Amino acid sequence: MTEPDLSVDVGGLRCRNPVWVASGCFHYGREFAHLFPLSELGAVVTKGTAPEPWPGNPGVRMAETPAGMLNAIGLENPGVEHYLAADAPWLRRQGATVVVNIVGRTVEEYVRVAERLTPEVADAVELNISCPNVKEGGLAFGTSLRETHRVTAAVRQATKLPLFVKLSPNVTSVVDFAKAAEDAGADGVSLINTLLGMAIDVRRRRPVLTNVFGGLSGPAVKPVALRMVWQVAGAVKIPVVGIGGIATATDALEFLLAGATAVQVGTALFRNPLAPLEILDGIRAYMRQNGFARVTDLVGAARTAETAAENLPRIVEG
Amino acid sequence: MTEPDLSVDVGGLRCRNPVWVASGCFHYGREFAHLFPLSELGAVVTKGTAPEPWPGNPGVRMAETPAGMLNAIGLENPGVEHYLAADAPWLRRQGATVVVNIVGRTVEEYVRVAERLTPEVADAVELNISCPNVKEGGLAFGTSLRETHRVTAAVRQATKLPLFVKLSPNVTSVVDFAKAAEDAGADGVSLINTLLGMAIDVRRRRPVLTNVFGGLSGPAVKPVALRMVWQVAGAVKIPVVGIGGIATATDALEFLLAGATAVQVGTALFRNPLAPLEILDGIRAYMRQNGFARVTDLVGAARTAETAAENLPRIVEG
Amino acid sequence: MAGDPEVAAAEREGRVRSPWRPERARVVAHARRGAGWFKLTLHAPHTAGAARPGQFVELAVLPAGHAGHDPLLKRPFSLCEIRPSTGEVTVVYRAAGRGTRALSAVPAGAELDLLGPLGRSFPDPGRFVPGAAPRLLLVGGGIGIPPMVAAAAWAREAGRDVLALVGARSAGELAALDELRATGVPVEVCTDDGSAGRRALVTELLAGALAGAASGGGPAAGGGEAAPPAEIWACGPEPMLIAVQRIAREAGAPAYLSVERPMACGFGVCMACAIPRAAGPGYLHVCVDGPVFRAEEVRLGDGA
Amino acid sequence: MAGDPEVAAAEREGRVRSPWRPERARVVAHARRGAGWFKLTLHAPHTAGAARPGQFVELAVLPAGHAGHDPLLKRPFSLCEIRPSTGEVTVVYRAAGRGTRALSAVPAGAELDLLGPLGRSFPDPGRFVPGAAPRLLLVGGGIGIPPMVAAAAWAREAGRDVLALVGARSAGELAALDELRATGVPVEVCTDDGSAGRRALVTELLAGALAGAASGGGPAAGGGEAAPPAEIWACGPEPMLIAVQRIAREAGAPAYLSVERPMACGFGVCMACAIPRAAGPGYLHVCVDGPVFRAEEVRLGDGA
Ligand SMILES: Cc1cc2nc3c(=O)[nH]c(=O)nc-3n(C[C@H](O)[C@H](O)[C@H](O)COP(=O)(O)OP(=O)(O)OC[C@H]3O[C@@H](n4cnc5c(N)ncnc54)[C@H](O)[C@@H]3O)c2cc1C
Ligand SMILES: Cc1cc2nc3c(=O)[nH]c(=O)nc-3n(C[C@H](O)[C@H](O)[C@H](O)COP(=O)(O)OP(=O)(O)OC[C@H]3O[C@@H](n4cnc5c(N)ncnc54)[C@H](O)[C@@H]3O)c2cc1C
Ligand SMILES: Cc1cc2nc3c(=O)[nH]c(=O)nc-3n(C[C@H](O)[C@H](O)[C@H](O)COP(=O)(O)O)c2cc1C
Ligand SMILES: Cc1cc2nc3c(=O)[nH]c(=O)nc-3n(C[C@H](O)[C@H](O)[C@H](O)COP(=O)(O)O)c2cc1C
Ligand code: FES
Ligand code: FES
Repeated sequence: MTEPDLSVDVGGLRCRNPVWVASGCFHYGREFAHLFPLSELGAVVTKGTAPEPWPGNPGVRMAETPAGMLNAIGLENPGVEHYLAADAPWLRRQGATVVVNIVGRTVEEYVRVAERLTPEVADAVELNISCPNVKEGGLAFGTSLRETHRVTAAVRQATKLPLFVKLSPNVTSVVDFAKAAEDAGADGVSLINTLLGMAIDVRRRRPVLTNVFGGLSGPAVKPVALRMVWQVAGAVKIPVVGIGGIATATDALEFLLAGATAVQVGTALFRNPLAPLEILDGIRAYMRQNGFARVTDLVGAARTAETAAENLPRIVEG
Repeated sequence: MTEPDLSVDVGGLRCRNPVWVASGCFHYGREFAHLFPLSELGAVVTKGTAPEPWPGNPGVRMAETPAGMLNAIGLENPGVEHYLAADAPWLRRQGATVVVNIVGRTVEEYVRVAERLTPEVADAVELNISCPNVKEGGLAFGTSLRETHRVTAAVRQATKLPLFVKLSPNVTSVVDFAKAAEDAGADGVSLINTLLGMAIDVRRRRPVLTNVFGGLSGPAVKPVALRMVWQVAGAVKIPVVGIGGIATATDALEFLLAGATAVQVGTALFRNPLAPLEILDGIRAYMRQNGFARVTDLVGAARTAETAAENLPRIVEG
Repeated sequence: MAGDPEVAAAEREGRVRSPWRPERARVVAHARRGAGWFKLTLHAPHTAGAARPGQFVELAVLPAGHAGHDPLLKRPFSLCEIRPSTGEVTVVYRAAGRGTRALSAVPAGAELDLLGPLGRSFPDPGRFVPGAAPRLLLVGGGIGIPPMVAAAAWAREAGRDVLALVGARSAGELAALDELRATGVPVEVCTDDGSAGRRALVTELLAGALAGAASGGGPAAGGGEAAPPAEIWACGPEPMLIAVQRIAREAGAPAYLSVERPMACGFGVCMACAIPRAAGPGYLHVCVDGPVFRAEEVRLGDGA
Repeated sequence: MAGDPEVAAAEREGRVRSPWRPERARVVAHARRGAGWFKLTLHAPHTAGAARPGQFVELAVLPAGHAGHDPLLKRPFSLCEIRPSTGEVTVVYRAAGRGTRALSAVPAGAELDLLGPLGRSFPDPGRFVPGAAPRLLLVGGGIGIPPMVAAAAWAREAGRDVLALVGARSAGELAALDELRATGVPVEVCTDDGSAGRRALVTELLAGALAGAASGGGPAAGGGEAAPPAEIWACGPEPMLIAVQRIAREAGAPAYLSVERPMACGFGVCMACAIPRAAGPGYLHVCVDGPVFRAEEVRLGDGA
């Protein structure tokens, strides 16, 4: 059999393959470049990047949990100007496909970063709307439909690059947020960001994280992420990028079969920096064994008439 | 040191200790009675019980996930009349403190079950609002503030027993739901029920569960459950019963320190039917080592001025 | 549930439950044996003393005291051999997924927590009036062969006329065949690829044996009813069990099938292991009503 | 980050980074040694060849190929011994939590994935002009003693005058003391309870040694600046490091501290291991800027 075709077009972003690395788990890529060419990845998603450098949170920023981890990094990042001066040229030299994850505390801050991202320095933009909206009292943009629409529309105005909105899972109906992003002009949605969680140190009788709350990621969240990807892929027309607990080729295939056009590997990189390459190998092997010539033929292949919402029993849990 | 005092009053329900077993993970208790006296538990929460027998869902009802499991049992239960005839008298003979978890597809169904629960057959009622509300198009009661208030108020009218409302974690702001329950007359809230999730069988290219979606439980969800308990305990005056991934004494202590007055052990029972007793032993040992005479002194002990919401950094995740 | 017709039938036939309990078992021996299958010998005196063939254990796949929560759940395994005198039981399993792969790394000497013995056994082979017992055909497919080892030993002890019919895709997958032969019952073997025994499906062996029985005749039964040509106990993949169900019905042979469903608890509280009743609405539960069912009780092939 | 003053200083002093990579290590030996601490010998040729004392590895706590995701993350461990000739390294660890308890069950012969060598080393002990090197005081507390073993061997090889000062709560917690003595450097021992060596805190030994050095005098330094009384390398619990920081500052002795922070990646991408800069806002990162810092670089005791 000929080599399977892994290429995908994700909302106008053409990628060699559907395996990306997730924001905050790959920094700006330098730490991996001696292990493999970054051009072998579908795309590199950078650390969340703000208009100015952000220092991040004080104290304990990380706690391990069963099959997962909590982080309260606080979006420590060197700012977009540093990105433009130091990382963008370097990433270009690596031949990487680059999605810049952007963060801000006001709509204006998001727009400021987006405006700096020309096609020379970025191939696409991913809008991280889990940030606290300081003008709206600190609640995350990503838990308000109105603010999600507003910030997406504003950034849409500010960039011609493919625009992905990264959705928070900490909402009642993720489908509504995906639709709001679509409606505001997003070219795709990526999900999920982390689930809000916490841990307590019983010896010291205080929260493990100095910040009390943190974002839960890793294999523990995979079932929730996959469910949300399934729901959203059935509800919007723009492509979905699946994220959450992907550590093996089987995990990645689950997301593709659920309807994701691409996937991102996050926390798994910490345990195994070569995980994306092993996942690619596994996807290739699966395609050969099951006679798939194009990876796009896998996308949504687990969705059938029987599994459509209207044909399901009503009582889900318990 | 004298024997630590483990007794708790949870919204008017006096319990020997704060370690309960969770609904759907203990059935009606018969399967455990040869292992230990049920009276050693803080309380037994029964399987969700409907006005009539419910058959449950067809096909595959269970899938294991990393450090967790998905269930789509579909609330198979023998109905309240069977409970009254067969289980209630038996549970009374065991000397168990019994909380009956009730389910329904309309407000009227919930009320019908609640009206059958006299003090002779139940010590308290736990309202499972994760059920699909057939009159409102099948969305769960527990994801609508209005319906949560409505069903709670109606059941409040129907029973004088202590009433706990069991909250769904699949919402943007669990605090609002806890307040709605409090406002409608609940004596306490229990949380969390399961997180909605799914798994895909890549070999067969279809969802593992015939029902597609299922409820995620087990250690994987503990960080989310603990965060929600922390949030709710800081926002309502009624007691909170903590549930989600509790498998060890350390887990249980985390929930107590976060502000839960009692905890429920669910999925852990499948792996270790003796888990509640081991947890009790561990709590006792912790109290002795740390000089706590009353378990109520542990409740909320990790909450300090520094960890109050207004003193926290704003950027949580990432 | 008490009062159920299924329960009454099961009790009458000696498909018993046993008092189960949690037990910390020591791994006495653990070795890879065939194509991807392993044999595990456990010192588990309570289970060894109380178990009947057809029953199973819920076995942890991580050693006792392991700090991890993944894989989370115990796994159900049918008992292959039951030795009350030494307090040992064996299970034979295929390294199929995450759970059994984790299990396969547990070394001899380690301890594994289990619950056992669980579920209902095969029917008591000695329940017939002397001379009136039909011939017993044991049918095992692949990783369904191991429970037939304990079953064969039990039936032989009860003086039954037993023939074991076993099949697998290829020779390496005939799990616990040596153990089955060691019980002394005659064994007919087949494989899909002909690498051991006849090239056939085990259900073809069964049809053949039943045809032989029909012409040769079973033991004369007193009373008006025609004596059944044979009694069948079967364990194997669900398509095989469905075929056995059909063959048995057509031949008028009582059949007992050992069935698998995904389980969370294994002892009757979670309701995960539901299997549709053949007649009427609702479900039976494999972990407490089975895993051995009379073929007429359950509707197979429901996708679970 | 490149261009940082800290980086420039580190490079100047020979606090090097090494090219790290993922490596599948074989467990050569693994044994419980003292009160709750274990010694693990790994065959990891890349790490053994590239590592410098003070560097660490990120080590999986479940054997390679294990199906489970819990505990999820690798754990950082400082290298205790580095043997390029045999391709072996050792780490010494305390079974403290879920991760190290899981690790302690991994048998010899198993394979463990690791990333190594990671972080910045202690400064090059041979960086001084001959005769101008101050006396080197190695300070190790409890499970902070093991990295001093590699450090002592390195410094001795470089011809430095070395004295090791080690302490723990009690004799059984003097981790890797035998290995430290085997390097040939003189060792002063103390314990909180007097069960081995002096009944004292290791920081009291340090103060004493510095007082001795101040009166006895270090090697004469050419130039106008007063010669430092000694150079200090320390590893141990954070309260000990804070005391060392203060003692060193008061004595005018340059000090290098090996610091711990919770880590997710260990190689500079997750930003979990932040430690506040002593001067100015913002953070350094223990896994890439440390774990060995010059005492003036970092603000300890921030609660992390
Ligand atoms: C009563 C009973 C007796 C059994 N006896 C044996 C035996 O003797 N030898 C043997 O090799 N296997 C036996 N099985 C199947 C065994 O329990 C494992 O579940 C199966 O091999 C899956 O392997 P895994 O756990 O590695 O797969 P995983 O991929 O880790 O399993 C994922 C989940 O699916 C469930 N699952 C997957 N396949 C099955 C299955 N066929 N039956 C039930 N649950 C499944 C598992 O329980 C688990 O929760 C028996 C099952 C039952 C119900
Ligand atoms: C650079 C460095 C070198 C180290 N060298 C050694 C060594 O040589 N010997 C040794 O015994 N220990 C060492 N540690 C600590 C070790 O990595 C373990 O994290 C610590 O022993 C906790 O044990 P655990 O994983 O069993 O605890 P768990 O309870 O399983 O840990 C929970 C989480 O907290 C983190 N954590 C807990 N305590 C610490 C700590 N003190 N430092 C960093 N993270 C922590 C863990 O990484 C883990 O993610 C070192 C840590 C660092 C950062
Ligand atoms: C340490 C850490 C830092 C992260 N930083 C960011 C970030 O800067 N921007 C962002 O959009 N997501 C960030 N995330 C979220 C991940 O990109 C991803 O959405 C999430 O972790 C779920 O995927 P995983 O389970 O594969 O890690 C971060 C996650 C982790 C663990
Ligand atoms: C198999 C199963 C059945 C359940 N059935 C019910 C139920 O009938 N009513 C209910 O309120 N919750 C039910 N739950 C939810 C649990 O009571 C509990 O809220 C949840 O599983 C989280 O706790 P855990 O992680 O300790 O299991 C069920 C959970 C499981 C796993
Ligand atoms: S497996 Fe839980 S009821 Fe059968
Ligand atoms: S541990 Fe990840 S950056 Fe240091």
